[in-house]
Amino acid sequence: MKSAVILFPGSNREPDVVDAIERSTGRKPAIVWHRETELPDVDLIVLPGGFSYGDYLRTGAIAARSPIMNEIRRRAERGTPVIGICNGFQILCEAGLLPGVLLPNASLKFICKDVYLRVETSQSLFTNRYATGQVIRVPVAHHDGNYFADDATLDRMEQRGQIAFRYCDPDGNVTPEANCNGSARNIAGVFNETKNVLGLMPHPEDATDPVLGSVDGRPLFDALAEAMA
Amino acid sequence: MSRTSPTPKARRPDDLMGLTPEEYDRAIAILGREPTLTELGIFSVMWSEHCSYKSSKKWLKQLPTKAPWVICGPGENAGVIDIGDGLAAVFKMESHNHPSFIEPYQGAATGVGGILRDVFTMGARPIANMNALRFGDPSHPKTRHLVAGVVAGIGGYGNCVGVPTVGGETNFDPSYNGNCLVNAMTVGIAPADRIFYSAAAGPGNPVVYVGAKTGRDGIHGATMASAEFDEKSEEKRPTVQVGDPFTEKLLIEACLELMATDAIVAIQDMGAAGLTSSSVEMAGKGGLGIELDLDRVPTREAGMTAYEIMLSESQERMLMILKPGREDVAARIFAKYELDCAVIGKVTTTGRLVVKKNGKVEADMPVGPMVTQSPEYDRPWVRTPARPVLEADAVPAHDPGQALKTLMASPDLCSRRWIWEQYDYLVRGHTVQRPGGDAAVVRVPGTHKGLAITTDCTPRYCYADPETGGAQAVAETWRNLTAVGARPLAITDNMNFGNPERPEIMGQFVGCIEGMRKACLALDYPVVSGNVSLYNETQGQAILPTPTIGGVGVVDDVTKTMGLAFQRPGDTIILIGETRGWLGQSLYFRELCRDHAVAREVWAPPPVDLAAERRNGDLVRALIGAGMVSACHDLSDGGLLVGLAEMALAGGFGFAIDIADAVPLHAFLFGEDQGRYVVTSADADTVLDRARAAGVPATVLGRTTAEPRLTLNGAVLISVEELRAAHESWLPAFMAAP
Amino acid sequence: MKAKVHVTLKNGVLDPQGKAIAHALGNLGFTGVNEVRQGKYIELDLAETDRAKAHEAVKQMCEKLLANTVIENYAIELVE
Amino acid sequence: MKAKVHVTLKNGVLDPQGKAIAHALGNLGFTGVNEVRQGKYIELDLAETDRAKAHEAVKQMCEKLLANTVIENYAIELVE
Ligand SMILES: Nc1ncnc2c1ncn2[C@@H]1O[C@H](COP(=O)(O)OP(=O)(O)O)[C@@H](O)[C@H]1O
Ligand SMILES: [Mg+2]
Repeated sequence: MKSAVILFPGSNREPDVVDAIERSTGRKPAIVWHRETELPDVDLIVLPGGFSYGDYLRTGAIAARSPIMNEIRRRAERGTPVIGICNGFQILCEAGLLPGVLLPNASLKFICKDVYLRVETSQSLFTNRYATGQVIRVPVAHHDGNYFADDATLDRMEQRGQIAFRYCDPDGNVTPEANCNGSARNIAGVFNETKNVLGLMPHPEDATDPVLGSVDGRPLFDALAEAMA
Repeated sequence: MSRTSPTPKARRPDDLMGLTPEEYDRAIAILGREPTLTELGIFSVMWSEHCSYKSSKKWLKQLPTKAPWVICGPGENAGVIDIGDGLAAVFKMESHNHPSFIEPYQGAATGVGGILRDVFTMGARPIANMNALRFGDPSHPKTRHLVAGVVAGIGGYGNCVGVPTVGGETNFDPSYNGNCLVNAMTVGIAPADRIFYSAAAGPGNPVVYVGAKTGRDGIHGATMASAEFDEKSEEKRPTVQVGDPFTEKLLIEACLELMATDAIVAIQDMGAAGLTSSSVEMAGKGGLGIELDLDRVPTREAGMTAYEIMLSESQERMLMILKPGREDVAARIFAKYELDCAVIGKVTTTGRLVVKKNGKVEADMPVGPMVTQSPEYDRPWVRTPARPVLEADAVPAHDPGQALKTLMASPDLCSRRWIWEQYDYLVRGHTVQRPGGDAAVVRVPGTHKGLAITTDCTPRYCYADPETGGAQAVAETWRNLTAVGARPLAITDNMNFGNPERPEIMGQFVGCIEGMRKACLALDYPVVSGNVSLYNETQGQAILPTPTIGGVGVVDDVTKTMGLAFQRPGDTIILIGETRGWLGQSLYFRELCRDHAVAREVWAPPPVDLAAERRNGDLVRALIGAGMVSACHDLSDGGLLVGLAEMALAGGFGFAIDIADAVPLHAFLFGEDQGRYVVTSADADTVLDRARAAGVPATVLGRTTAEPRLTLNGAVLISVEELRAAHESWLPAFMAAP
Repeated sequence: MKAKVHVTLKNGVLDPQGKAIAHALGNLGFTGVNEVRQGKYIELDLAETDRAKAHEAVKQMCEKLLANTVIENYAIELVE
Repeated sequence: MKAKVHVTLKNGVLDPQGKAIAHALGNLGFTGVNEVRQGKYIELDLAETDRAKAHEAVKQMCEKLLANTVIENYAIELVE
């Protein structure tokens, strides 16, 4: 699988996702600076976590206007899988590639901890190595992960199966206590309509190595590796 | 140097900017004339306590700084040690106490920014941050506000630059009511043969400024850090510096990218006293001169004077000396990251710092004498009086279950989760031991090695007996590193004390240094970097002496690092080390015996037997290395029962122990005897054999249990769940209160 | 010319910051605060001297960057 | 009564956000933006109907919570 990780000024979790991709595919992704206007021929585009432009103004806002984003939009429209993790998710929302926005956590505090996620659908090239309803444990680390969209949008997304992950308790119950940041309907990750673009706040890439505590994020990268093999 | 100084007294200006009259006269002697305003400002910051270490230098020299693995000891921006595989660990700790008290968020944030720069200046990529915090009494009206701001600031900066904050420590004591302590530590990794230093070289070489623009931030921050607080401190508020972690992140990447070329001759961050200290230090170390043209310094505000530019403490800036002709390489890299980069001067052979603005010479001063003749004081000091020993029998015995619950929910022993969950302790994907254990462990990228990192100090011990307290702080870091299976290699320190002009405070400093020295020697554990923060005092009320120690060690196989969580039921619980039941200065005594008559006395802290410390630790490390141990925890604050409770909470299992009555039970359970560990093992006989062979006391206490309960001599003390609720709730509840 | 831009959340959009402020004010003993909304206030110092042109430019800046028009409104005010 | 509060950084205090916005505007092709400063704009809906009392209350809120008076200024405006 050939993949590219986009680097924005202030990206900081690119080593994590580079390592995760290498663990699943045996190949290192290309690193592409945000000022580029073209992408190499790749099967997967990754927008990593971090604080692009310090998250100043609005999270992801300034990065979403980077030169490379036009090319990413074109590729996404042509069906290339795109995954945005954390800051990458925020950028995809700001760029209009995914519905909704990410507001400051309800606590207004940064939060770093392991959370449980319920996989809402195995029907996607990102999640087909999970079972629908499966509970996984992965970390979150963000200040602005409070997913918001209006009810009409959320209803439409639910109908179309665009919800990828929800925050839940260890038994898979989607409860207010399990909602670590105040997200609408406990949403942790969403797809675009054609389900080739995924954005999520948690960090599956930080759960791909046994020495780091969990490997529950591994199937996501394995699924991509297999699909693009 | 000219000795024909004019009769200085008559000419002294009213405001000596913090210099004493004698220091001012010395400046005149060095210059051979009166200083200009800019020169006076430069003398004032260079000779401030913060930059010159004038009260502490004499004593710091006593600390051991050498070992075969030390690549660079104190004196550079950070210490450097060899960790094998061609790699070096680069680390240092620094205080940002005064700024954090004035503006906790920005003060703490810029503290993190400053220590990061000290480390990447040396060519290292920062891989971990630590933070050691001391706040006032929880009931003091400012405490909550300071905790909230400091923690948010440390997180806000570290999270954004993408360096994981993997641990630290947090204490509360009324002595910090008017002076909180914020000590930040950074650890980085560099190729051992590619360390960058700050000595200027090559006359004619360009002096290059990179990073953020210069504004009127924090002018005289270094002198502020060297003065006692009083009501007038309020007026100094506009000197608050605002951190820009986004710019720092770009600066890290740009500097590391430039360091990968051969362009850099020397590099130095602009920390306290900004352009002044960076240029003076670079010139001083190289025995050369530097000429600066301030018109070329990128400024954020119009009309800045030479004085302001030289003394600004704007953040996220670096000064470099490049090889001739390499300016373009630097310019290209810094342009990519949209950072300023300007040639602002050159290296000269004159040995003088010459500063020009608008074509006019604003300062022209000999660097050598300014550095070598900087004031150095042998301040009078008195030894802290010896304290009486508190006999266990004189201390009331409380119900152990109740006492444990009270202690585990007390400000100094409760869970710090509320703090560390605001820190990104995982970013970059190498955090093997997260906050909550004895030491953090971070994998060294590209290897199977791990770096173990901890910070420790027990200020109440240091207050009661500075020498014992100093030794204890060093020993505790060594013990914490050992408990995760690491080989302790070296320390950095942050000496936080009150006003050194008071002999009893100076005596605390001297005593702590002596204790640290002995511990470093006994444990083969040199000091490679450090920082001194004095005048932590408000209206005559000094903080407890707080020599914070940051320890670093190596784990050869990161998959084998040890944690404190009970792993399974049925393991044997073994206590390593000798227990005499020392209750003087214990938390049991402080938290549970407040109203007792003996509470009025200052009792001696637990003694530190360095030979036993070493013997016990070497055994524990060997046991972990041999795979004989399933969990390990060192014993410190709170004593044995608290340590066991922490292991139970972390693992979610219970324990059942039986304790014969060697010393009074409450003293055995809560005494804070040093040099001890608890280990669990499936092979107790072998552990005991090895201990016997090593001459180390080892006692079987009992077993881990599936039932999540703590059982002592057949009686249930408390359930794991009840204990967890007590342990986890204090800090969030405290912070949620209005 | 100076432009003052107010960016505010549209009605119905969750405002975690406003909510947190309201809550904190209550905790501090301030009563009678029915609602709090937090927005941004951005001041731009412009080289442009023509009012109409400046307004148009700032409008473009708002549309393209300063506001997320899916959830935010903006208002522009020009001062000499 | 409604209160509109502007919280802005004091003169000379570094504004990383404003700096980044100015930079981004430049990258997007907007020229002639000399400086950008970002502040907060807070709207409070108050039960109080007495102007003087409302002003005093909001002033207290600013001092205690809404503004960090070490580095920020605030301005209060009341509207019926
Ligand atoms: N300010 C802080 N930031 C991050 N972690 C902290 C902080 N304070 C305490 N901790 C973590 O909480 C745990 C307990 O701290 P402490 O009681 O000081 O440990 P020890 O007694 O082993 O030195 C440690 O893992 C420590 O790293
Ligand atoms: Mg410990």
